[in-house]
Amino acid sequence: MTAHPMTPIDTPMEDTRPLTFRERHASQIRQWRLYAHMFRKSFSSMLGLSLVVLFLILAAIGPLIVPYPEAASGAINMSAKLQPPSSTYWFGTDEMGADIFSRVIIGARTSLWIGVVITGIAAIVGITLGIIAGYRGGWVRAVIMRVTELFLAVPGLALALAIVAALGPGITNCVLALAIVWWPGYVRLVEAKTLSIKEELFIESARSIGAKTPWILWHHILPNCMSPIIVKMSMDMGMAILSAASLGFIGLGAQPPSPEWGAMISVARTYMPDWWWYSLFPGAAIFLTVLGFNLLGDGLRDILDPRSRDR
Amino acid sequence: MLTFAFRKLLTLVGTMIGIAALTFLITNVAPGDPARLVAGPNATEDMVATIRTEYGLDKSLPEQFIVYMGELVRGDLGTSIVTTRPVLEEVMRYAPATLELVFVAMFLGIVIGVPLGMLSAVYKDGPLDQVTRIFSISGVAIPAFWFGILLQLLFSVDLEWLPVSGRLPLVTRPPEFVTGLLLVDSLIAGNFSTFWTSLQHIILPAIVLSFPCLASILRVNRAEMIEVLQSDYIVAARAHGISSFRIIALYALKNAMLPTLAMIGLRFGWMLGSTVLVETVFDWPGIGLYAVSSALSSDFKPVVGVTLMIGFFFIVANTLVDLAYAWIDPRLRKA
Amino acid sequence: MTALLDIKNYRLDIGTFDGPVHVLKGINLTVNRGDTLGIVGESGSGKTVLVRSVLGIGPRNSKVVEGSISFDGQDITNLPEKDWTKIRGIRISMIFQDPMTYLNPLFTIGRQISDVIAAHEKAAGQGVSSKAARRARTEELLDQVGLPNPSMLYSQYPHQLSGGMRQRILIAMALAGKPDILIADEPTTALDVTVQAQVLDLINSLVEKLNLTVIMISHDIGAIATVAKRCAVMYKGEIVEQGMTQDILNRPQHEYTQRLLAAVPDIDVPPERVAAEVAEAKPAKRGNLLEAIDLKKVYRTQAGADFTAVNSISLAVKTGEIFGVVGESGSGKSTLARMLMRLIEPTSGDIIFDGQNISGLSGEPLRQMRRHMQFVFQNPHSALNGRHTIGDAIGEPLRIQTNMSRRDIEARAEALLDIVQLPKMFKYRYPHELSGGQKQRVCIARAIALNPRLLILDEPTSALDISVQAQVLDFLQELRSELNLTYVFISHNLAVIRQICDRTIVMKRGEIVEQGDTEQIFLAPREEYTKALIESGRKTSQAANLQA
Amino acid sequence: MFGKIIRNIAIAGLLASSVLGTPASAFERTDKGNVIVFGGRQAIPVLDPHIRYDWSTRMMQQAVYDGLVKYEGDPAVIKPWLAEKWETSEDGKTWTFHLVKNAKFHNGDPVTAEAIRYSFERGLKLNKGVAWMLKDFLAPEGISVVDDYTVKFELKAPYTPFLSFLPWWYIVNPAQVKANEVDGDYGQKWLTDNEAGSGPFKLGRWEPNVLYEAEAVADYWKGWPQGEENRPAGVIYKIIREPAAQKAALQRGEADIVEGLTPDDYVQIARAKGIAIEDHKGMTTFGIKFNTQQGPTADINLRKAIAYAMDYDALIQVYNGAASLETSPIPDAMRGHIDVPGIPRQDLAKAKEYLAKSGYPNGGITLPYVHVAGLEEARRIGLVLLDSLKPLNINVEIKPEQWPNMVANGSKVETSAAMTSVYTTPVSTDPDAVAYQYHKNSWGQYFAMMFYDNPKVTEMIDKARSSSNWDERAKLYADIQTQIVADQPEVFGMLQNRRWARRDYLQGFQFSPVRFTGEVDIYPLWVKAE
Repeated sequence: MTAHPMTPIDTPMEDTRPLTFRERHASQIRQWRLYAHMFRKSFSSMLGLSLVVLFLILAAIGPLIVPYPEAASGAINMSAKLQPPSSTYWFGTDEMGADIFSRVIIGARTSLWIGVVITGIAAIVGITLGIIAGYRGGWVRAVIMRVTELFLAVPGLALALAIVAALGPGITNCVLALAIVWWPGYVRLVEAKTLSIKEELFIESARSIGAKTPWILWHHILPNCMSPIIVKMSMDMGMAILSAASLGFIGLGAQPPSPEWGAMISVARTYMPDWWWYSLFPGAAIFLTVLGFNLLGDGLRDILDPRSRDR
Repeated sequence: MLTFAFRKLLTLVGTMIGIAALTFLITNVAPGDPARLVAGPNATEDMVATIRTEYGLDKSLPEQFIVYMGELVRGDLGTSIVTTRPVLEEVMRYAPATLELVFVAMFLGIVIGVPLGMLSAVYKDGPLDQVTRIFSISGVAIPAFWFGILLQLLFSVDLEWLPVSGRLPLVTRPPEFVTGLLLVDSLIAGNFSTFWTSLQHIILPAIVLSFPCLASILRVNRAEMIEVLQSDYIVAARAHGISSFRIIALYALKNAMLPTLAMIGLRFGWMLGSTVLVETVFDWPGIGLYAVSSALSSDFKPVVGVTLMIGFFFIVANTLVDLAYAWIDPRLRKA
Repeated sequence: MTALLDIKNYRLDIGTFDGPVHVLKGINLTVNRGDTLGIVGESGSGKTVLVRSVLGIGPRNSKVVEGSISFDGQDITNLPEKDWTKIRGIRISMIFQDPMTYLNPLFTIGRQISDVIAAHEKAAGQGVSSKAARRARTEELLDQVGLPNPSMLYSQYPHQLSGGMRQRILIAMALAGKPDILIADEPTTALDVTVQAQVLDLINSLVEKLNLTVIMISHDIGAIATVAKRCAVMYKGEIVEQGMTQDILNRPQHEYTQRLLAAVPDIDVPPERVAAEVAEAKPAKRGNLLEAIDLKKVYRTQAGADFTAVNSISLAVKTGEIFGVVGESGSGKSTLARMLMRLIEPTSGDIIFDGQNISGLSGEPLRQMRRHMQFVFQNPHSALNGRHTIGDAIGEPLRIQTNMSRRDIEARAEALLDIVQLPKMFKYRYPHELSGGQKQRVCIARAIALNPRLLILDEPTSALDISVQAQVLDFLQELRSELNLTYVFISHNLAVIRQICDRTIVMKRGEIVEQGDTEQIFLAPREEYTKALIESGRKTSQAANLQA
Repeated sequence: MFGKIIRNIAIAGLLASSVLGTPASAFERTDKGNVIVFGGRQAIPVLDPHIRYDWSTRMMQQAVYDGLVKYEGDPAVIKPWLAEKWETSEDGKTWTFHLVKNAKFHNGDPVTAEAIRYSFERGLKLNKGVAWMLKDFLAPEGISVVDDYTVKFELKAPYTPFLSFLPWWYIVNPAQVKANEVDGDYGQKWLTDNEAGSGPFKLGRWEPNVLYEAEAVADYWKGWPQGEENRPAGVIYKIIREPAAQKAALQRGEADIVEGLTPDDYVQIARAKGIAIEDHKGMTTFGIKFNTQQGPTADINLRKAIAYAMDYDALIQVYNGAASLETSPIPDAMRGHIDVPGIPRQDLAKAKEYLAKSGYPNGGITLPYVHVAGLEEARRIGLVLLDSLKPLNINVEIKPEQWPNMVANGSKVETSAAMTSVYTTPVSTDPDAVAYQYHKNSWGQYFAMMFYDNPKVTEMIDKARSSSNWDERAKLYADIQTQIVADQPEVFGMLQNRRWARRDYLQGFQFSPVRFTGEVDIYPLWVKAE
C-alpha cells in the first residue's frame, strides 16, 4: 500500500474481543469432525486405519518388543531350525533357526522404509513435473508427457525388473528401480488435475490480481491437487511395499539377513508346503499391510473426494 | 479419418522406439557380462572374446545402441545370447501362452468385476458393498506370488483337483497351431479333452492374475455407477417410468462402462507386467517367464524385446479401448 | 370433484451431519384437473424438493415428518417402488431444467423415447408394441413438440442438437404417457433468451391443445406468468402466498413477494436514479480511461479451422462511467472482457489504459498494471479457491502486490469486509459456507482491495437469485460512487443493462452490432438484432404479462 | 470357424464332468511304452555339443550323442564307447583310437573316423563350450583319419589328462551338419535344437523352456543294458522351476525323478511312500575364496583366523547331514587325494590368536561375502559365516550377484570381493583338473578368484600334468595339497552330496561323481511295472 491511500471507509473494529481458537477455526473443526464421522461410519476404513496404525507402531517399537531381536541381524541357531509355531516361537522358525515372529515384526521397519522412500521420491518428482506440465503447457508439457507416457507404456513391474536385473539385486537398487518406474503415475494424476484446476475461475482471478506462476502453483493449484495425491500416496505405500516384495520374491530385492518380507517368502517358497508357516506369516504380513494402506486410501478417497460424497 | 489412423500409427512407432531406447539404455548401464555366462564356467578369455565379437558386445555402448536401433527399425530384435536364437522368433513363440493367460484372466476380471461393481453401487454402503470392498481391496493387496503358491497347495497338492503348473500334461500333444491359444486351437481341432485339460491348467494362474484386475475393475465400475446413478439423466429416466433394472443394467451400465473400459486397458498392461510373477510361480511358458530367466542370466536383448512386446500389446489394447470408446460414445465418433 | 393432487401439511426433513434440515415446512397445495400452477421461489426455497417428492424421486436421506401427498385420491406419500411404476412418467411426468444433462448422451433420441413408451406399455399391463409402432409414436411425439424432420431426429444423439431442441425432446418424453400432470422444473433457465420465449410458447400451446394440468416451477416470475394461471410463492420451505397469478403480480400480499417483485429489473422502465446521477456527473470533464482499438481474437479449432471469437472491436470507456456490453451466449463478450484485462492475449489490436498501451506489456510491468484494473467473475462459486479462507482470499492481492505486514493485511481485509457489508467473522470462513451473494461480495472486496480504477464485471449477477441480484447491483452502484470507479459491465440481461449502464454496445458473433447511449438503444434500437433481443427480453419479463 | 468353436465349447462342457479330478498317472504311458519324466529347474537353450555344456544340456547331449569314451560308475571310470580300444605313444603325444564298426548315426550313416575328426575339428574351430579342454594341446591339424575306423590325435605337448576330457567331446554326423550349414556356421544354428548324433535317444518334442523329449532308439547300436523289453519309450525332461512344484510333481507322480529340492525337502520327502532318495557323495567342492592379493584378506593371518572361526558343523547342517567336510582341496573321489593333516576346524582360541597377529587384531571390519543370486545353500552358508565371525568382531555383508557379474568382478584382482563362495565341479577325474585351479595361469577364471600365487605350487602343478608316471604325480599332488592348505587361499568347505528324489519304480539309476550336479545318465533308466 505505497502508492494508494487507505480507503476512506476505514471503520474501526466494533468488537475488540479477541476470538477464541474454537471460534476462529470453527470451519476447520467442523470439517474434521465431518471427516471423522464419515470415516468412522465405514468398517473397512476403520479396519484400514487400524492395520496401518498397528504397522506403524510395530515399525517404531518392533525391535524392542520381539522375543529374539538378534534374529533380524542374521543370528542362527541350527538346532532349532524349521520349528513349527509354538509358545516359544510364535510363528515358528526358519531354515537357520531364526524366530520368524521376530523377523516379521522387525521387517515392518524395512517395509516402512521401502514404502516411504519409493512413494516419497515418486511423489516429489511426479508432482513437480506434473504441475509444471499441466500449468505451462506447450512444448514443456509435450516433452514431460511424452516421457511419462513412455514409462507408462511399459508395465512398471516389467521395467523395474529390467532395471534391477541390470543394476544387480539388493534393496537399494530395488527401491531405486521402483522409484524410477513409480513417478509417472503422479505426473499423470497431477497433470490432469492441474489442467482442470487451471480452467477454474479462481486461477484466472489470481492471475488478474497479478499473481506470479510460482505463487499460483503453490497457493492455488497444489492445495487443490492434494486430495487425490494423499489418496494415491496412501495406496502407493502399500503397492510399493508389495512391488518391492515381488522383486524380492523373484530374487532381485532385499537380501538376507535383512528381514524383508518378500525376500523371506522367496526363500520360504521352497519350504512349501510342509513348512507352511515360513511363507504364511511373512505373506500375511505383506497382505495385511498392503490391505491396510489400501483400505485407508480408499476410505480417504471417500471423504476427500467430493465426487463420492453424499452431502 | 485416414490422417487420424496415420497419426496413431506414427505415435505407436515413436513410442515403440522410445521404449526400446529406454529399456536398452537401462539394461546396458550395468556391468553384467552375458558372454561369460554362455561361454561356460571354464572358458578362457579368448573364448569369451569370441562370443563377445559374435554378438557385438565388444563394441562401445553408443555403437551397440546405434546397431540395435538400426536392427530394430528393420524389425529385428536382435539375438538372445543364451539361446542363440532371434529374440523376435522366441517372443513370438512365447507370446500366445501369455496372451491366452491374460485373455482368460481379463475375461474373469470383467465377468466377475463388472456385475459385482454394479451390485455394490446399487447397494452402496450395504453389507454387500462392505464385503466386496474388502474383497476387492484384498485383491489388489494380496501378493500374487504368495496367493499363487497358496492356491497351488490347496487345489493341486491337497485336493489334487488341478495340475500344479504348466500349460498341458506332458504327454498331451498340443493341438495343431492356428492361433497359439490352446483353448482356441483345441476347439478348432475338435479335441475336447485337450481343451478341458488346458482349461484345468489355465484356471489357477488366470485366477491369480485376474484377482487384482478384477478388484480394480470392480472399484472403478462401482464408483462410476454411483456417479452415473446420481446423474440427471438417470433421475430423468426414473421420472419417465423406466424400470430400475433397465436403468441399472442398460442405461447406467453403458455410461459407467466408459471409465471401466479405460481401466481395463490400463489393467491389461499391468497384467502383462504381472505375468513375470505369475508365470514364474506356475511355470507358464510365456514371455514373462522368458523375461525373468533372461534377466537372471543378464541376457538383455530378450528383456528389451519382451518389454517392447508388452509395450506393443499395451498400446494395441489401449487403441482398442479408444475404438470401443468411440463405439459406445457417439460424441467421440465425429472429431 | 376431488383435487387431482392434494398436498396436505407436508413436512420433509433431510438428515445431514449437522442434524436434520427442515426443507419443507408444512406445505398445503391443491391442483385440480386443468390447472396451470406456477411455483415461484429462489434457490433453497425447497420448490424442487417439493415437486420431486410428488414424483417419488425426492432426495436421499429425506424423511417425511408429517402430512401427505395424494394423487387422484390415492395416498402416494410412502408408495413402494413397484407401485410408482404405474404413476411415474405415465400419470405424472416431468421436464427438467438442463436439457443437456437430463438426456443420456450415449443413446439415440429415438431409443430413449421409445424406451419410455415401452416402459409405459409394460406398466399398463399391455404387451410392448412393435418397434415400428413405437417409432411411429415417437415421431408423432417429436412432431407434436414442433421439431422438424422427426424421422431424422430419431437416430440422432443429444449432442447433435441445440439446447432448445433438447428441451423439446424432454417435453416429448414427458408427454409420451399422456400424463395427468406435467411438472416442469425450471424448463427455461438454461436457455438463451430467444429460445426461452419459444419454449414457453410451446408449453402454452400444448396446455391448450392437450388440456394438460401443469405445475411449473421457476425462479423467473416472468416465465411463470407466461404459463401459469395460478401461482404459489415459496420461501424457505414454506408457501408464503398463493392465488391467481395476476393478483399476486399486481397486489402481492406477503412481504417477501413484494420484495421479490420489486427486485425484478424491468426492461421497460427507464432507470431514473442512475440516469439522474449520470446527468449530475456529466459536466465534469471525462477522458477515456480504457480504449480498445481493432481488437481481434482468433482461435484455432481442433479441426484446424479458424474461429473468430472477437472481430475488430474498437471501444472507448470514459472515466467514471458504466460501460455495458450486452449479447447472447457465444457473442464473444467474455472473450472481449478478458482481453481488456490481458487475461487472454489478443490476436491483434491495441489496448490503451489511461493513455498507456498495455497490449505489449509482460512480466513485472503487466503485474503492476493489474492493480489498476480488476475483474469480477460471473460465477462467484468457482472464482474463490475453496481451500482458502475468506480472509486469505481478500488478503491475497495485498500479499502479492504490496509488502504490507501480515497484521496490516488482516486489518485491511477486515476493513474490506466492512465495505462490502459482511461481518468480520467471515474472514475465518470458507467459501462453501457462504451464500452466492455473499461470495460475490467477497469477490468484489478482493477486486477493490488494491484500490483499482477500473472494474470489469463479467455477468456478476447472472449466477445469483433475483433478490440477491438486485442487492448486488445496488451495492455496485454505491461502491462506484464511493470509490470513484469505472465499470465495464457485461451481461446478457437487457433489463439489468438498462438499469445501470450509461453507454452500451450490443454484440453478436464477435462484432458490435450497435452502440451508443443505453437509453437511446432501448428506446430506439436501430438494428433488427437489437430489436429482436429487446422483444424476447420483454416477453419473459413480468411487465408483458401484467399488461396482458 | 466361430460356429464350430462355439459348438465345440458346448460339447467340451458336457465332457467336463467326466474328466474332472482325473488322478495323476505315474510315469507317462504312451502306446510305444513308458516315458520317464525328469523334473529339472534348468532349461536347455542350446543342444549343440560343441557350443554349450551345463548339467541339463550335457544330460541331453549324453542321451543323443556318443563320445569316443564314456564315464561310468562311482568312482568314475572311463569306458570304451565309440572307440573300442586305443593306444598312446611313448612320448605321450600321439593317441590312436580304433572305432567300433557297428555304430551308426540316427539317420543310418555309419560312425566313421572322418566323423570323429570333423567333430573334434568343429569343437576346436568354434572355440566355444568344450574347446578349452583341449585347445592348448591339440590343433585341428593334429587330428588325422588313418582309415575308416581309425583316428589319430597328435598333441602339441604330452598331456596326461587328455583322455579324461574325451567323454565330453560328442561326435556329430558331418553329413547332416554340413547339409544344414548356413554361412559357414558349422551348422550352429541348426544344431541348436536339432541333433546329428548316434546316441541311444533321438529328439522328440522340443518345446524350449517347457519340455524336451528324448525318444529311445529301438535298435541302438550298443543295445540297452536294461534289456530291450524294459527300455523306456523315451524320457521327457520337464522344466519345473519351483522346488515346491517339483516336490508336488514327484508326489503326484507327474515326474518320476527330480533334482534340486532343498536339503530339508529331501529329508521330508524320503518319508513319503513310493519315493526313494538317491544320495551320493559328489565331487563338487565348496570354498569361500579369499582375495589373497588385495584388501584385508591378503593378510594370511586374517584368512587363518576366519578359517578357524568358521562353524564347519553348521555347513553340514545346512545340508541336513548330506555333505562331508573337505579334507583337502582335491575331492575324495579323485585320484591322488590325501587327507591333509591340520586342515582348519572350528577353534575360536586359535582364530583369535591368528586375528591378534593380523593387521586387524580387534576385528572391526566388514567383509563382503559374494554368492550367486538364487543359490540357496550358498546364501545360508553366508549366514553361517556371518554368525561365525561375530566373535571376531568381523561383520559380513552378504551380497548376491548374478553369475556373469560375479565372474566378471572376480576376473580381476582389483574388483574381486574379499570373500566369494564358489562351487566347483571338476570336469574330469584327473587331479590336474583341481590342482590347475591353483596355478597362476588360472587367474581370471571363476574358480581362481583367490588369485593364489605360490611359485612353488605352480611349478609342481606344471610338472605333474606333463608326467605320465602316476607314482611321481601322486607324490607331487600330495605336496601340492598340503601347501595349498597351509596358504589358506580359501575356507575349505564341504563336498555336498548329490541327491535326486525318484519314484521307487524307477530302476537303473547309475551315479557317477564326475557328472555335474543334477546330471543323470538316462541311458540305463527304466520303469519297473508293478
